[in-house]
Order: sequence, then C-alpha cells, then structure tokens
Amino acid sequence: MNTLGYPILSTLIFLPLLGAAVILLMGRSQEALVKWAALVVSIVAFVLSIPLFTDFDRTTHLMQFTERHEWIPSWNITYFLGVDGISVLFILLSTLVTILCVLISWNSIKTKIKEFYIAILIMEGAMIGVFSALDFFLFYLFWEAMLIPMYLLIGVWGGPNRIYAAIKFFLFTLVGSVLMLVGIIVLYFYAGKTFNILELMNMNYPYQMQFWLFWAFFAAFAVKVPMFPVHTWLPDAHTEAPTAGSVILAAVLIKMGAYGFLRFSIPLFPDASKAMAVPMLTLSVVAIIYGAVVCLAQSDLKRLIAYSSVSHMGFVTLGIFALNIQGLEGGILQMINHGIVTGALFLSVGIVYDRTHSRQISDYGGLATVLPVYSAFFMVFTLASIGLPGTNGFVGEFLIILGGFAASKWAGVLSATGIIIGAGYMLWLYQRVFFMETNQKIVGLQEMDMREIITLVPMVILVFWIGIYPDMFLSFMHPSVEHLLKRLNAEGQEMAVAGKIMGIIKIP
Amino acid sequence: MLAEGIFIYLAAAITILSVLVITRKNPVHSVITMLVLFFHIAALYVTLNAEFLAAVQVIVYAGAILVLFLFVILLLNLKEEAVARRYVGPWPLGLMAAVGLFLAIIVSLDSFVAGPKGAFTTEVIKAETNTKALGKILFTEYLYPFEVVSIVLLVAIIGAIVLAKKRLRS
Amino acid sequence: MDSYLLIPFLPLAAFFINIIFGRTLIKDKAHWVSILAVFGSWVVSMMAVAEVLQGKTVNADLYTWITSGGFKVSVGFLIDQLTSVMLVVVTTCSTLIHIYSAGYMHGDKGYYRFFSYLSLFTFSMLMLVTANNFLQLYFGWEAVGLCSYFLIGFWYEKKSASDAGKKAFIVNRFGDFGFGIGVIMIFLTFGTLHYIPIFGAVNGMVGQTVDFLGMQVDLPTLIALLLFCGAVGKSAQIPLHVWLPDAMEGPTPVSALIHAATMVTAGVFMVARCNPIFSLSPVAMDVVAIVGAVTALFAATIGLVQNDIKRIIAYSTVSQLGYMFLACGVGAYGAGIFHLYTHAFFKALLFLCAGSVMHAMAGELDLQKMGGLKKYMPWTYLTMFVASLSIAGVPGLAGFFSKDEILWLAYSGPSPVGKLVWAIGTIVAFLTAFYSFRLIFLTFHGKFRGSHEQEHHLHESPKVMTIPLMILCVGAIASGWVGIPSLLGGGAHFTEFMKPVLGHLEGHGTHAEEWMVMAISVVAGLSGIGLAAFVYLREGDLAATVTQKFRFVHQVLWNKYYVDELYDFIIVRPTIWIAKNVIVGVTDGKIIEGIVNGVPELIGRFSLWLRSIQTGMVHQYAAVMAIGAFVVIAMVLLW
Amino acid sequence: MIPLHWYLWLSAVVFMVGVAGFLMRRNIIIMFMSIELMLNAVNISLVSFSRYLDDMRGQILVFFIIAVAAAEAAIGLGIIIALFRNKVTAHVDEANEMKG
Repeated sequence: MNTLGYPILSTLIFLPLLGAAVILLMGRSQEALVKWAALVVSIVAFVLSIPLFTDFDRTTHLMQFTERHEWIPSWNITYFLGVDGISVLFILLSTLVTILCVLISWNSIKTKIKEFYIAILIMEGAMIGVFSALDFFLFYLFWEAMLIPMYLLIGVWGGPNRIYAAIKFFLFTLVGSVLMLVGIIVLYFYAGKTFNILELMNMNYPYQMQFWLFWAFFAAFAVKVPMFPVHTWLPDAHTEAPTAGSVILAAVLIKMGAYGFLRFSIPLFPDASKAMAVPMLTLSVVAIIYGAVVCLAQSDLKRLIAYSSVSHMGFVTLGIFALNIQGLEGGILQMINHGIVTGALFLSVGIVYDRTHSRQISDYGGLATVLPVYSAFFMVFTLASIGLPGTNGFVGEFLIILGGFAASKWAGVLSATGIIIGAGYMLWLYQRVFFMETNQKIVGLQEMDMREIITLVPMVILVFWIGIYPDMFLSFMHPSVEHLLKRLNAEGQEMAVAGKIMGIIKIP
Repeated sequence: MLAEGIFIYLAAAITILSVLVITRKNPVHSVITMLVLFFHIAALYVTLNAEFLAAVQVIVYAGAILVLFLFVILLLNLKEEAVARRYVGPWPLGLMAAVGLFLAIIVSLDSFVAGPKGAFTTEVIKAETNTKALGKILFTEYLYPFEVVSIVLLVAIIGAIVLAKKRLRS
Repeated sequence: MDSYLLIPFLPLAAFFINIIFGRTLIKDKAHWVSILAVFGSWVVSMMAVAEVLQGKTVNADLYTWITSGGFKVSVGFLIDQLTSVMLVVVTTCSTLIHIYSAGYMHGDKGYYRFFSYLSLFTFSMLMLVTANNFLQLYFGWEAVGLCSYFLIGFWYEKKSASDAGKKAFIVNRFGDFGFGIGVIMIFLTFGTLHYIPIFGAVNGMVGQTVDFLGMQVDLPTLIALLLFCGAVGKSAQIPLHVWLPDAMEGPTPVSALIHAATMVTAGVFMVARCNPIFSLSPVAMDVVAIVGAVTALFAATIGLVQNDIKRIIAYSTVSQLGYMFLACGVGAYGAGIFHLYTHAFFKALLFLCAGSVMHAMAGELDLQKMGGLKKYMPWTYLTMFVASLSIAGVPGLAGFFSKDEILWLAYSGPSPVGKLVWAIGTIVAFLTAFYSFRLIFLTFHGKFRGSHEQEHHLHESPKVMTIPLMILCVGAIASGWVGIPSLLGGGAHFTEFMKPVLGHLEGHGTHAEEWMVMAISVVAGLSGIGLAAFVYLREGDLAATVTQKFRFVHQVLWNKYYVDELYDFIIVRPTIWIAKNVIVGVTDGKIIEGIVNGVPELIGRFSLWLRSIQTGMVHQYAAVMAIGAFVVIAMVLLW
Repeated sequence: MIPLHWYLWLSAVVFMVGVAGFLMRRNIIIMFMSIELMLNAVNISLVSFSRYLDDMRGQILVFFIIAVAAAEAAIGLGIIIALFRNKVTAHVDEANEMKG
C-alpha cells in the first residue's frame, strides 16, 4: 500500500466530499457554522496532505502512496490512485488554494453561502482526484466532475455576464473532453480492455494511432491550458467568476491541461509528441506573445490577469514540448508558480473588489497611498509575475527559456520577448492602479484586515521560497522527468540534456 | 367449409364496419358501429379457440372502453362537431400513407416464417380450458409483467382523474 | 568567508526591518537601521579588500540554487580584485549617500520606505558584484533594476516619476533580453554558468561558429554581443540610453547612488568581468568601443544645451559611461574600471551637490533660475567645483588620471578603432569640461535669477549633508592617486592590481606620444573650462546669440535628438495600436470569438429552422410516423 | 383449417383502416377510435398466431394489450376532456401548443 499505513490519497479526496455532505445537513441560517466547517475541513485536508511533501521518496520515478481496489471488474475498471514527482506538488497546491479560497470568500459571498462552500469542497475532492487517478475511467470521472462545481461557481456567484461565461466555459471544456473520451476508449480496446494508465504507458502504439490520439487528447488539454486559438473562454470565465472561482481556475484548473500533456500525451504517444513538438512550440510561442500583447489593451483588472495567464501558460507548454529536462522541469515548476502567483493576484484583486466593486483599472489610481500594505503584497506578486530573479517566476521561466532555446533557438528568443512585454503590461497595470494621484473613488478604503493578510502571506512565502531555494521543489521532479525522457527517447538517442546539445566546450 | 364461411362473413363484416367507424360524421354513430365491430372480433376470437379473450374483448372493450367513449362524447356535447366538415387537411396523403403501409405489410407477409410450435395444442387447451391455461401462465411465468400492467392501470386511473378534474383556480 | 556573507546580507536585513516595521514602529528613525547596516557592510568590505590586497581571493558556493539535469547553479561569492574595487565603490558611496539622505529626505512621508529601498539596492548591488556565476549576476542585475524602479518612482504620485520608473525597468528589460539569451548561450556552450570554469575554457571557443536564428555566427562574437546588450541597457548606452535622463525624477541621493556611482556602472563591470570572452572577439570589442565612443559624444552634445541641473549631470553620466565602454572596447579594461572607480566619487559628488542646491532652491531644477549661489552655500560650491575640475580632467585630480589612461591606451593600443575613439574621446573631454563649467557658472556665479521667495529660502545644507560632500570631495581629488601612470612617476598601481582579472594592456608608443596625448586632453579640458567662462561669466548674452544662430542644431540637441519621440513612434504606439485594434479588435474579437460564438449561433439558427418542423399538428406527426413505418418495413424487405 | 394468411390479411386491412382513419380524420374522438382499431388489428394477428403456433404467449400479449388499451383510453379521454375544457373543440388542429 504505502509507507504511511493509511490511504492518504483517498482520505484527501473523500474528506472534502464528506465535509460537503456535513455542510449540506446544516441549516441555511447557520452561516457562521458553515464557514467555519468549510475552513476546518480545508485546513484538515491541507494538514493531511503534508505527508505527501515530507514522506515522498524523491529517488524514484515509481508511483507512490498507491491504492488499488477492484471497482467494476466486468469492465476491468479499478480504483487506482498514486502520485509521482509530477503530480504530488499539485495536490499540495490544491489543498492550500482551497483554504485560501474559503478565507477570501468569507465576507464576499453573501448569497447561497452553504451551497458555495459545498461547491468549493467538492471541487477540491475532484481536483485531488484528477491529480492522483491512475485509472483512465476514474480520471475521466474526476475530470468531468470538476466541471460541475466550477460551472456553478461561475454561473451562480459570478458577475453580471456570468451565464454566458459559465456556458462558454462548460462547452469549451466539454467539447475537448469528449474527444479525449474517444481517445481513452480507443486505448482501452487497443490495449486489451484496460484502463490502467501505467499499463497503457508501457505499450507501444503504431505511429498513425499515436498521431490521431495525440490530437484527441490535445483537444481536451489545449482547451484547459488554454492554448492559443482556444483561449477565449478563459478571460470571460475569470472575469465573471467570483474571486474564489478565479483563484481555483487559475491556480489549479488550468494546470490540468498542462498536467495532462505531461501525464498522458507525452508518455502515451512519445513518437507523436516528438513529431508534433514543432507545432506545439509554435502555438506556445504565439500564446506567449499574443497573450502578452492583448494584456496591453485591457481595461479590466481581472481580464488583464486572465490574459496574462494565457501568456504564462504558453511558457508552460513551451517548456513541456521543448522535451528536454530543463524545459520539462521548468514547465512543471512554472505551473506551480503560475498557480501561486496568478492565484495570489486574483486573491488580491478580490480583496480590493470587495471594497470598491469595480474591476475597471480606470477606477483606481494612487492606491499605494490609501492601502500601503496591500500595495506591497500586490507588488510582490507583480514582480513574481514578471519573473524577477529571486521570485519563483524567474526560476520557472529561466529553465523554460533555457529548455526552449535548446530545443529551438527561435522558440527561446521569441518567448523571451514575452518577458519584456510582460514587464510592460504588469508595471503599467501597477502604475495605473497604485501610482499617480489618488482617485477620488477610492479615498478612505479600509486597509487589509488580518484575515486577508493571512490569506496572502502563504503565497508570499511560497513566491520567495521557490524563488530562492527552488531545488527543494525541483528535486521532486528529477526522477520522474528523467524517466519520462527515457520513455520519450526509447530508441536510445540521448538528447535533451542541455549542455550536451552543442557540446562545443567540455569543462573537465 | 363452414369454418371458412364463418370467417368470410366475419372478415367482411369487420372490414365494412371498420370503414364505417372511421367515416361517420357523428362520433356517436362511430361508437355504435364500433360496438358491433367489437362483437364480431370477439366472435373471431372464439373461432380461434380464445374464449377467454373473446369474453374480455366484450367486457373490457365493448363494456368499458366504448362506454367511456360514449360518456365523453355526451359530456362534451359535440353538436357543432357533428356538423363540421368530415375531412380537414390533405386527406389523400393520409390515405396514401395508409395504403402504402398496408402494401408493405402485405408484401412482408411473403417472407413470414412461422416459429417453432409451442406446447399448447388445441387438445391441451381443451383438456384444461382456455381460461385455466391462460391463467396458469399469466400468474407464473408472466407474473411480473402482470403486476406492472396493474400498476399501469392504477397510474392511468389516477392520471385520468387528475386530467379530468376541474382546475382549482386560485 | 562566512563573515563576508555580512557584506550583502546586512543591508538585506535592514531592508526587511525597515519595510516591515518602518511604517508602524521605526518611522523617522529608519535611517539608523540602514546606515548601521551599510556601515557594517563597508567595514567587512574593507576587511575583504585588505585580504584581496594580500592576494587572497575567495570563490565559494553558499548553496545550490537551481538544479535541473545538467544545469546546476549555486549561490556563491567570488571576491577578487575586480570585486574588491566594486566593493569599495559600492559600500563607500552607499554609506555616504545613506548619511546624506538622512538630511535630504528628512520629513518625507515615505522616509522608511526610502531607506528600505536604499538598503535593498545596496544588497542587490553587492550581490551583483560578488556573484561567482552568471545567474547570480543576473539576479543582482535585475534586482538593482527593480530598486532603481522603486526609487525613480519613489514619489509615485507624480505621473512623470512613475512613468520614468516604468520606462527604466522596461528599457532595461530590452537589454536584459539579450543578456539572458547570452547567459543561456554560455550555458549551452560550457555546461556551467560559473565564472572560473568558463573563463578557464574560453579558448575552446575560438573559431567556433554557431547557427543562430538561421545565421552562422562566430560563437565568441555572438555571446559577447548578447552580453553587451545587457550592458547597453543597464549602463544607458545608445540606443537604450533613454531611461537614464528620465530617471532623474527620483530623489537626488538615488540619482547619485544608483544612476551615477553604482548601478549604471554594472554594465562596465560586467564587460570587464567577461573580458576573457570579449577579448576573443575583435568584432565585439570594436562594437563596444564604438558604441561607447558614440554614446560619449552623443550624450555630451545633449548635455551642452540642457537647463535641468540633474539632467545635465545625467547626460554627463551617460557620456562618462560611454568613456568606460570605450576603454573596455579597446582592451583597456583596467582603465575602464579605474575610470568607473574615480567617476563614482566625482559623479556622486556632483549629484549630491546638485541635491544640495535643490534643497536650497526648494526643488527648483532650472539653471536659468539660479545664479550666484556661491555666497549662500560655500561648501556646496567648493565641493562641486572640485568635482567639476575632476571630471574636466584637470591634472592632479582623480578624473584626470583615469581619463588620461583611457585616452592613452585607446591611442596606443592595438585596437583598429583606437585612433578614432581616441579622437572622439578627446572631443568629449572638451565638451565635458564645457558643460560641467556651464553648470557651475550658471548656478553659482552671476546674479540670482530666481524669485524672491526662493532667494529668501537660500541656505547652506545641514552638516549631515555637507560632511558626505566633503568626504566625497576628498575622493574626487585623491581616488585617482592610486593609478598615477609611470610617466608621471607613479606606479600605475591600479591596473597592476587588476592584472590577475583584467589582464594588462600595454600602450605602444613613445614617451613623446604619451606626453602629447596627455597634453591634448589637458588642453581640451582647460579650453572647455575657458570657453564656458568666456560665454557664461562675461556680461552679455553670447549664449543666446549662438543659440539663435544655430537654431536647428539647438532644437535637435534640446530635444535629445528626438530619440524618445522616435521610440514612441516606432515601438510604443504601434504595439499598443496593434494590441487594441488588431489583436483585441480583430483576431480575438472578430476571428476567434467570431468562431466561438458563431458556431453556437449557427447551431441555434439551424435548430430554429428545425423547430419549425414541429408544427404541433398531431396528424402531421402521425403521417410522418406512418411514412417512417412504411420506410422501415420497406427497408427490411428490400435489404 | 383456414390458412393463417387469411387472418393476417384481415389484420392488415383493419390496421390500414385504422391508420387511414387516424391520418384522415381531425376529430379527436374518431382518431382515438382509430387507435383502438389498430390495436384490435394487432390483437387479431396475435390471437391467430397463438392458435397456429400452439403457444399461449400470443394470448397473454393480447391480454396485456387490452389492459394497456384500457389505460390509454382512460388517459386519452381525460386529455380530451381537458382539451375540450380549454379549447371547446374536439378538433386536433386547434391544439397545437406544442409546436416548436
């Protein structure tokens, strides 16, 4: 089973669901009780997830903390969970983000409070499920299960245009997922009726099949990431979603796409992945520059951050499809980073939105005078977002550009321009919101209270922790990523370790 | 020859009566024609050794359903309807569809292949009477469908009441 | 070694203390925290320098920063001759300017913030100069840029200040873009980013070419030029010089510390640090030399006509930085660093004096409103005068020795563009002397031209400000004495000291030639001063007459060659226009959203049409059913 | 013995008449009776199958059909009453609320 002696992953999945059930039994009027219950459940889940960090064996690429039970034997479906170096950090991120989402919604959600927290907790269970499922059927179940609470979060507690955004979000992701479902079924029958991901990964598929399945899975993952031409649901969803929804969306949900590429597309279809690397790199670079340039034209805070996500996720996919160790590890780290930073930016926007109820940049100005503590927090996240060395954003972006450059010089150079534009739009945003003369509309706003500071502090700590000592996080990934590359280069050619690519100068 | 004669009579009567049913202007006339039709069909069942069904045909169809029809017609007081035009819309199309379907069925009769024979020969049924034979199977092998049908009937009763009762307008 | 960690981390601690407790607890005592920290750092630095003087260099890793496959970078420190010079410059200037700021910023509502930023800057700059690998250099590089951003935009409520901060950061990003790619190229070439192994292996690069974006490029040239991009940005060379004059929006101590003495010289430091790479590429060297020379001339000409006291000094800084690159470009890295070192003192002094003047003039920057301040603020006058003499290259002062060494090595060195850049350098020396003394004469001599309120307000600055001025003044005079050339009986100790890191460039020429070069530069300097005196000390409006005569030239110079306007026109506006009208308007708005919303719309229309089939007429449904039944039976039959 | 085909022909004829009646008439009561006709047509063939194949299942099925027909008639007539109450007509084309 696992070294802990109890099924930690199942506990993490079902504890929030149990919590949701308990909240369901509470009275509609017991608002405080509901909130505290949600908070306690999320904190307990986070505490329980800590052993994943401390007890994780960083020397092996094998799945850890595995659990396996028969589920539907007639279809050979099993309840199979496990994590490796690629997925473990995301579970921790999910449990942490859930706490922050509960905290940030404390006062800002005023209607249907009970249902809101139920949705958040169900979401948490499903997210952890997605990251730990090792059976395709189970994976798909969680994958789709995530959609419903998110759809409700946007559609019920969202902004004025929430219905449009929620439906758009739902349709986009569903269309992609359906193609993936077809792919899963094809794999199931090809491999002799098994949904076991580990078994499926060890098979070799003919190139033609890999090619089509790659694109089927691509549809699901590219929408989630979101990659360039299918990104337009994201700004709408982010803009309309309540703060907690935006945070979960940014921090975890859109990571699922990139995670899918890593967990499924590359190991299942290594030949197709290599063959498709160039189009993928192209799309990534387009996303980086395109997303960044679009940000220059935004007048809505959340929309701007949403588009910046497109740009940042372009870096992630660039790293992944650089198909070398720096790119992959940078990509994974950047996924965590983006979750932290963009999540934190949305949390911050939520804090000020609670006070002003405006997302228009032009309604702000001079906020640094009114809310000095808040502006300091926001500055930290802005800097992390533009990848300043010492913050987490730098480590990820540097490794990705390094990997990307090693894979294709064009990709490396063009993606680096995204960093210039990134600095442009973020600093311009910061200037328009925090600097210059104080806008009359925001005079006399309340400074952050203790709850809000507590919400942001973990993010600040993570920003610097990963920025200054990223090795701790990178060490989780090494064996898994190396194993992935071995699978990718099964034919034996040793590529992808940058530094050997050019091999001009040998340092003894 | 007697059997054929009876069949021919019944068939002719059934055909004519059924045509009359659908062509009457006044629904009351239709119902009465239909009553006669059902008696003929019951008679046909008797010629086929299905005495129980013949009885059911008379009791349920003629006795219950048609009375219900009549009852409804009288309730609705369909005087205007009686003088309304008989056909509305493109009736040739309906006729064509009906004839087409008929032809299709007739043609398909050629490819009819009888299945294996069962155990209930005329002798067996005669030995224990049609009703008993039917009842035995119905309450053993077909018990569940039977119960389901009874529930369907219950639902129909409730549904009919709900539909027919006057709406209580707030 | 461990005690050396205090050098960067003391200021960092001060930053944290001030930023966290400054607003609530420390308030107007914030300067104590920072000054003590920086002073501590200075003391340890001096100990480190003493060690280095005895030949003990340190290269140690603190911990592993990033590992990924073959990529492994540590946080580590390299303290050698080059670093130790930078430590002297950074910690000394920083300490003095911290002290000065306690007076200058007194009463500002962001007092604690100012000192925390200054401390953070000091930390970052020290990380930059003590790094033992390129990535940590890059860390310091960006971090000083960040502090510069904070401090330029310190008075963020002014739009011009926050604009300038943003501009500085973004313009620097353009340079860092090349620098970052250069670092990546270095890693891909050498498999490491640590200085010592790289510089030990550079010779392997000779003659290698590499495919870069479809071109076959000489590898050392490529790497050197990419690195130089970063230097161009940070040290405000053409074409990325535009941010530095705007950076004068920041408080004056910041201009002195960051935009004169330390941060802007990081580019020169980096080029000097990478001299083994640059030296492999004659092309890159020539580029460096010419960019430096052209920038020096370009900025000096702009400086001639400006009226903003700080901007003149800023252009002077750009010009002097060009000088340093000129030196590096001809291979005289030692001379470049020597000039960096002397320049730090006299330029910091100039800025601080300008600050002192502004303090007296209640923030007034326009030279045309000053005049005759000599009698109100004698100490400021005296120190600024000395600094100007130093920058003008008057023999005996610091600026003279370093400038002379650069010019001589440019003239006599092996560089093919040496003579050309020497000529430019000499012209620049003349221009520098002219605008420096134009500044002095317009500010301190003649009659006061400002308003009466201003005249009443005139006073000498407090001791806390003038004492750092005097200390720096000593530096501006004496800092050059460590590098007196052998021609004048000195030992050229400075370049000798730097030799292990920077190599040593011997000038090839006779003593006569060396005397001639020296004489020409001294004459250029003195005649610049003389011309300034002739134009501005005399009664009458000679300057205005000349301006009238060369109206066009004056306009071009006054508008800084329209570079800002050009960038605005070719980069900023098109980008934003494209973002607004093409991408948001067309691509995202029409094409992608068009498809995204169009497909459901189409389905909607189709189903609207399809809906009309459902007429609600029972007989139609029945007919369809009958036809359907017919079709099904027919199909079964015909199959 | 009478050939099975005779019964089937008869069944088909009655069924056709039922279909024709349903399609051609607009009086909802007559249409309902047409449905009953069709059901009876099917019943005829089922009973004849039962007889000719010596199998009781045909009759069981007829039994069920009659039961369901009764249910259907009850509901259908209930609907007619409801329709008439709202529309005061037995003309089906008047009732087209369900159109798309």
